[in-house]
Amino acid sequence: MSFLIPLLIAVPLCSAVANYLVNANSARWIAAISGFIQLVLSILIWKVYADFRAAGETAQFLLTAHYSWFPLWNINLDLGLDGISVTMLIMTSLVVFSASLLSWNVRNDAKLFFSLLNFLSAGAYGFFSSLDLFAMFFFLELAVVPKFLLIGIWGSGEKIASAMKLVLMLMGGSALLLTGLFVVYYGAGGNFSLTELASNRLGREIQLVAFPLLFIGFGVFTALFPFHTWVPDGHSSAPTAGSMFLAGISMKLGAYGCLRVATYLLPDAAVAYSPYVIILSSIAIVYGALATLMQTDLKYMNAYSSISHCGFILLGIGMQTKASILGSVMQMVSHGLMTALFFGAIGLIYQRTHTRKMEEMGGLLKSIPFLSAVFVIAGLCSLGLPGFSGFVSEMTIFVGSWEHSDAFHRVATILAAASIVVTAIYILSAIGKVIFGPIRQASHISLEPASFVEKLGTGVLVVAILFMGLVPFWFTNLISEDARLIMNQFTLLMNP
Amino acid sequence: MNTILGLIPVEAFLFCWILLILGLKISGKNSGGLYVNLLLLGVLVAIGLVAFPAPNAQFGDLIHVNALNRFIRGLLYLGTFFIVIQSSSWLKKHDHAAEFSILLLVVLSGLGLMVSTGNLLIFYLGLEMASIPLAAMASFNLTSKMSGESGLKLILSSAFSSGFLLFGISLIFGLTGTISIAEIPVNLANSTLALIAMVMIFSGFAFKLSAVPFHFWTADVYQGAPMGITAFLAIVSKSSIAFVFLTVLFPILSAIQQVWPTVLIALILLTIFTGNIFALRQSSLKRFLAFSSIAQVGFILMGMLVPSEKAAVSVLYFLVVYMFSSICIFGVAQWLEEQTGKDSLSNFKGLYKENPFAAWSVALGLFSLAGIPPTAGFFGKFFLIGSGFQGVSVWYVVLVGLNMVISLYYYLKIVKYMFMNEVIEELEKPQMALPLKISLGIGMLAICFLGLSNWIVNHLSNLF
Amino acid sequence: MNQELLTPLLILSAFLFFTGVYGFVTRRNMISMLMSAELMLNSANINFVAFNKFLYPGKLDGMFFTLFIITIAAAEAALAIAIIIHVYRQTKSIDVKDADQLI
Amino acid sequence: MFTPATEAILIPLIPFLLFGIIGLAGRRLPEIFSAFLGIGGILASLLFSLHLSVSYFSEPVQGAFVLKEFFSFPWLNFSENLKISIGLVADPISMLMVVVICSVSLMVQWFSLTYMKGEERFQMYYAFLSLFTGSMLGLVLSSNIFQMYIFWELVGVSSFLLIGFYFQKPSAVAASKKAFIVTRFADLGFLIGILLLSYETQTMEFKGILDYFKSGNFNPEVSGIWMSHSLAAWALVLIFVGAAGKSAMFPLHIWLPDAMEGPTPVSALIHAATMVVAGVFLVGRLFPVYSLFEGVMQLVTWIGVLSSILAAIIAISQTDIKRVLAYSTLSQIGYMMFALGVAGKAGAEAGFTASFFHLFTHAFFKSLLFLAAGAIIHAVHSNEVENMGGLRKQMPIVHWLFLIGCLAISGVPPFSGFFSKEEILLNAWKSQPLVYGFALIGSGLTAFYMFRLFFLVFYNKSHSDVHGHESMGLNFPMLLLAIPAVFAGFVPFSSYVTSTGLPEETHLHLMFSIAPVGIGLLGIGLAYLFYFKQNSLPEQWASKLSGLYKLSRGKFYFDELWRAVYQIGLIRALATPAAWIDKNLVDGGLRMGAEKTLRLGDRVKLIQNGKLQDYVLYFLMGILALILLTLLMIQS
Repeated sequence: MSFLIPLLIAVPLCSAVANYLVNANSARWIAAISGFIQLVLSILIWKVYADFRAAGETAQFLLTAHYSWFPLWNINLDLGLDGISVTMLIMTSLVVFSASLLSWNVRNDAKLFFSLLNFLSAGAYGFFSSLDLFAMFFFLELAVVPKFLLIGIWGSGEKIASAMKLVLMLMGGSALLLTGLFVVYYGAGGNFSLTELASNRLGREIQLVAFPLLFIGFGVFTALFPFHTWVPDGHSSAPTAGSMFLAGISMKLGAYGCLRVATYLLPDAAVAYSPYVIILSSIAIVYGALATLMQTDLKYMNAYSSISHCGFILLGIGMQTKASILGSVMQMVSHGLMTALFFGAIGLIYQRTHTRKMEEMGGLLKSIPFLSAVFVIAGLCSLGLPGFSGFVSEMTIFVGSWEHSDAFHRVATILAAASIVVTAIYILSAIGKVIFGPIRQASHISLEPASFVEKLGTGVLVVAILFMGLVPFWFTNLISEDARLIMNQFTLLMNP
Repeated sequence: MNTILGLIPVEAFLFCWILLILGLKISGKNSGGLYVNLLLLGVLVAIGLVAFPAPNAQFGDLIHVNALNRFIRGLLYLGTFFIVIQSSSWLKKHDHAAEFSILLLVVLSGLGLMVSTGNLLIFYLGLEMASIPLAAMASFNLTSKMSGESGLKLILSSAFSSGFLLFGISLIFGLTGTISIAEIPVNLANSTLALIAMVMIFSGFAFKLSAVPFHFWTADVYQGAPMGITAFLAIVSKSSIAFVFLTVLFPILSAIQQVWPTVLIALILLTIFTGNIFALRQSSLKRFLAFSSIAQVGFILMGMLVPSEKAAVSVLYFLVVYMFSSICIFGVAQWLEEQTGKDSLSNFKGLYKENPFAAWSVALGLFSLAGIPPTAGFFGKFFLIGSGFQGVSVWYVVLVGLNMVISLYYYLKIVKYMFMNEVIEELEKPQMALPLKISLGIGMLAICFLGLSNWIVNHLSNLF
Repeated sequence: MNQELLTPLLILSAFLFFTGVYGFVTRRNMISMLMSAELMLNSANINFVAFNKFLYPGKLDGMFFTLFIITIAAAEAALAIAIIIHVYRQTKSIDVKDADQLI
Repeated sequence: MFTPATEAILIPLIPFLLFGIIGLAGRRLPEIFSAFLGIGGILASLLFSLHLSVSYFSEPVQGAFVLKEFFSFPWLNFSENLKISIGLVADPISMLMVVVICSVSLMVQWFSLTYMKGEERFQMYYAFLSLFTGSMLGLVLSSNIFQMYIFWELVGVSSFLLIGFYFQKPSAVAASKKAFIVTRFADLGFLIGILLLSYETQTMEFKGILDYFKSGNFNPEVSGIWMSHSLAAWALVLIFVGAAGKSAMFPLHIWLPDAMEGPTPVSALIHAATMVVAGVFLVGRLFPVYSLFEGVMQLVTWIGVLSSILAAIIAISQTDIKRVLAYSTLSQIGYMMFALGVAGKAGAEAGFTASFFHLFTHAFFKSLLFLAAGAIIHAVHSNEVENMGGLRKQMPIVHWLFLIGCLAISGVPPFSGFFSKEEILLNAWKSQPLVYGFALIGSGLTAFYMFRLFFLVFYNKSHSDVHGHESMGLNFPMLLLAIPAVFAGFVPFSSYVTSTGLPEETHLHLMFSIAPVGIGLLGIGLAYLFYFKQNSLPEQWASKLSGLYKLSRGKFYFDELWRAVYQIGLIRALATPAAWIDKNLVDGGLRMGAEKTLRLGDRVKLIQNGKLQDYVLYFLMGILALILLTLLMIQS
């Protein structure tokens, strides 16, 4: 079964090449089919994984595949999955599938567009399934520059400046990451293997140096305050699929790295630095939510709210209890799906109304009921309504954070919880302005209804969000053992 | 056949070839195409001779022939081959194609000597054999003022730097009584004089390598010289010096090893930063490439911080990558310059719409130089930074990394020009000649697969 | 051998070297600059010869080096003068300050 | 045929499924069909819930009605012992609530059949009603405090959707937003309260929480003290904040009057009978815990008293028929709340029974009143009493039904409100006479403003231009509701619902009733004087009491206060600076860095000036610097 992961990475890569070689119309079909295959594959992977676990397989990572890459450097292409990465793969494939469908109407060099999109998803799959720090870094970087082209060519507004800012900031993060990786590498006597690094704990001094580099490096990707400023511009300038990918997947790459590399491998430092992590993420949560209140552009609104929501992920990681880590993994998945849906809905609405300014819209529920409903669902998920995924993940983070009984952690938790009130305010204001109310422009009275492809693309995500919101135990069963292993690193620390 | 001629069959062949071309020229043949083809054939044979497996051998301590320097020679010749293909349309029209061919072959044999040296004398000989004809070639656009000035600046400043280099070597000789590279470190005692001598030698190298602050000639010479020569200077000449730096200077410098990394990292940061900052706002294409290549030199020097097998492999690997990346860019740049007659970055505007192949070639080359996966440049930079990592403090490396951000800015600016800007003036012939296309295609394939597949790195690590 | 002669010779060569450097930096005339560069090369020659003669009389390395330097310097000078003439034809000036088109 | 567990599952599940079916089918479903689906579903739920409660109340365990868990399965595991289980429980108050919710919902849906006829989003209306009913049923049956929070939010959102049903009306949109945000704000307290409480008890099951405090494990010293109260007490306060938000207690009440923007049947269901009493239900559910904390009970009491009095005063001067009813709802919930509060005192435990008794009767007569108001609005097409008057002739049946509602709420025997209010007052008297005093005044005010409304609508000046008509589709559900509104008081409530679960005898103190009934009649009399016929008395008294009148008219300026808090506290003090900082400092700093770098690039270009000799000088300087640097480093 070890061929499954390489296959999953290869499918989008082949599709990327194929997309570029055919004409535009075939390209979108290829992209959609490849998206579907990816979805099926990732679900198959989950099935196989679950079967292994059910059969009592206890190894931390399953479905492993090992290829020697640079023996001189002791670099290997190690692939393998635990529950956390399985969920990430499924999330990624869902978003990619939906993004390919929602880009059905891309004009202007559609083949390059879909090619880049598939390229990005290959990077994401590779990142989530790598067990070697170099391979992780490779796949992470792989997903940086195509974004520049995606935003710069098919974006809107100040697209080139935004694309530049995004790529440069992410690259800055990568620079820190690169350094941090080498600190780890040499600290461990020349080893990039995740599993080996986890079992042979690095010295405390080395950890203290490496942690800030790695955490900030990955943190830039996931909008760690104050390195978040690429988020609003980048997301809002990107084309629909670009925003979906950026907010849905790309930000999770960073979060996953913060968890899997920075926290898991460097537990001593993670404990030592956890107050800073908590402070920064609390700031991101509250400040992001407050800044969102002042936005008038829908995409900016969702972008700022992503800063706030991703703050939850980092908060959960910083809190370092089993429940909080569980919660932050769930939040990664939940936010990935939810924000992709939101951006998808916004993009489809923008396609029809030709404006993203909230005050220029109104009463869309009358003219495009389906898309409005999707918008409302995404909004309600974003504000943490029970029944949707956002609720379970945020609550798990809160409960996990609450296990610390000191004032500092409590205040941080309460601040984070308070932000969900602010979230409710801006989401409802947006819904009130855009979906409800009287129709403000004559041209908005009759708009083109959602096509079947668009309904399918958004529907997939809605179902996924509902599934996660209604059946969260499916998730916790899948990942709680892995969260426990991560926590083990901390307990070892407390009882040396 | 332990004679010097047996050791250097390439040089012998090149010498014969020079005579052949000279003879033809004297006999009054004046067709540019003939000489270009002869030149290409000559370089190709040279590559074949280098690639032909041969045992390691050496001639006293003067010349070593081993797998390693055969590899670098092959690389240099290959680069030359591509460059000649790419500038063949320029060269065919030139009245003095024969002279150009002769000069180039002389340079190649000089470089070949230089990289296989075991002795400072041969090193110096090869160096000058390579750089003096280059000055002549730099001023080969006989009608252009700039070209003349470029040659002038190259020859004068290189004479000046040779003065320092030689003075340094002479001091070393005085201190140790030997000019054999293997023996110098053994005999060299630590003294102020030795230190000054080494700095002098180093400055000579740094000049050729265009490390800051010895780099000032680079931009001017690059800008004035014909594009093919610029490419040659940037790719072949620089690679050979970097290689010699690794094999010649490194052992000598071992005397001051304890302070060396710190001094060098300061120089590296200065080099990368200067290269990047100057490249930010250039409008001339060649000047831009000059400064970006200066920044690349900084990265190459990262591999010189700590002597190790990894470092050496990293440097060599990067040279390979750097060659292919540059070829992808220079080829298109030259093609554009010939059509527009301008040496301007705005040549690239809207290129993707006119010729996607050319645009992808440049884009991949730029990504590779910027160190973006999956291009080979990513691996190259990763290894270089990694191999230099142990010698210095973490924060220097962070600074180096952050400089990659600045460089990415200007590389992406060109990508933006190509993919997102509208065409300014349409090209007369948007199609490329087949040889050029093939050379770019090979470059692109190499960029894409040299990192993903590991054979070249493995091959290199077997050379040591 | 008379070791005492070494020091004056080294002083001479150092003097020559810095004269060359000084000349190269200050002279406007390209030919003079070239001559200054030759001075620098020659100071190295003196060094080589002096070291070889007084310190390592059993070796020939320095002598050979000198021979090569002389040859190369000649080639260099020849080419440099050719280029200077070439530049002169175009700009009608051999003042180095006029050669600043490339910026 | 069905086990109790299946019945319990089906009760909330049927409406939820119907929400899914009607919502997904949308317009493809014929209007009438979707309505019948909704009504049929709720009828089934009602039958199940009746059967379930009858079987529950007929099988006391050792003579007491205890918390009975039907089933429970782990839904979300946080850690080894902390988890959310989804489960359903039965106890007296939840059985009571289930019956109330199902029956009122049935009547309301029936009523809506006529009332909402021809609305564009008719099907969605029924879908949302089903969603609400399902969530509310889930809320009262929850076995786990976190599960309750989940349904708590769901009823909030369905209320949001229903208030904003007329989505093209900006006021309705604003009202729905306000309702959701205010309750959400309060729910923050609830959430933190849950976290605090579950940290203390290490469980989220109601059973576990109640057992923890019952078993005497609780020790305030261990729990932690903050500002001289134990953390458990703070947890209860915070949970009460959530309850107060949902039940629209002062000062979180501001959303309820605005919520009247929704369709009137919705107001009858959500904002009169069911959702707004969820707060009371929550406190009642945790009553054994609350009663351990004297201070918290005082808070509950006085918030209740304050709400009941202030809302009554405001109701006097309102002119929108639905708003008057909304304030009266507020006031009545205040009664329920302080009845719970006073029940903390020994001897007044029956306050618990009284509170839920009042909840029970109030649900019927208040939804009756709302539906009647709906019928009137349906005829008059206006909410303002200005446009009504003299409707007695056009709408005789509604007139009588409205009168029944008014008499019930005013506490006139033998209508249902009399019995429940009586018991509240009695327990207030037993516990705190001061509370009793306020309650008495409140009851007089209630009678006054209700009859003010009654007279203004049905008597007073007459509008001949109103062509009022009645339809059986509207009247029949109201008639059915009028039956319990009249007779519910005769239910022997205390034999079923008590704080301990042990049935008690009901005593009626006829002597005690004199004061409340008297003051109620006094209020009715005054209203008759003022409003039965058009006269100048209201104006005269309004100018005499101008200060109080203005306060009442201006609703004590709570809306303005909250708007100021929102505008100044949140937008101006926090959000604007945050957005400014982000744009100008964080992002601005970055931009400035980038710009400075580019500027530097422009400037340094001049260093490379084309002069060979300058280059050489740099070369020399470089060598010098290198030599010095190396020497220095070697020295040190």
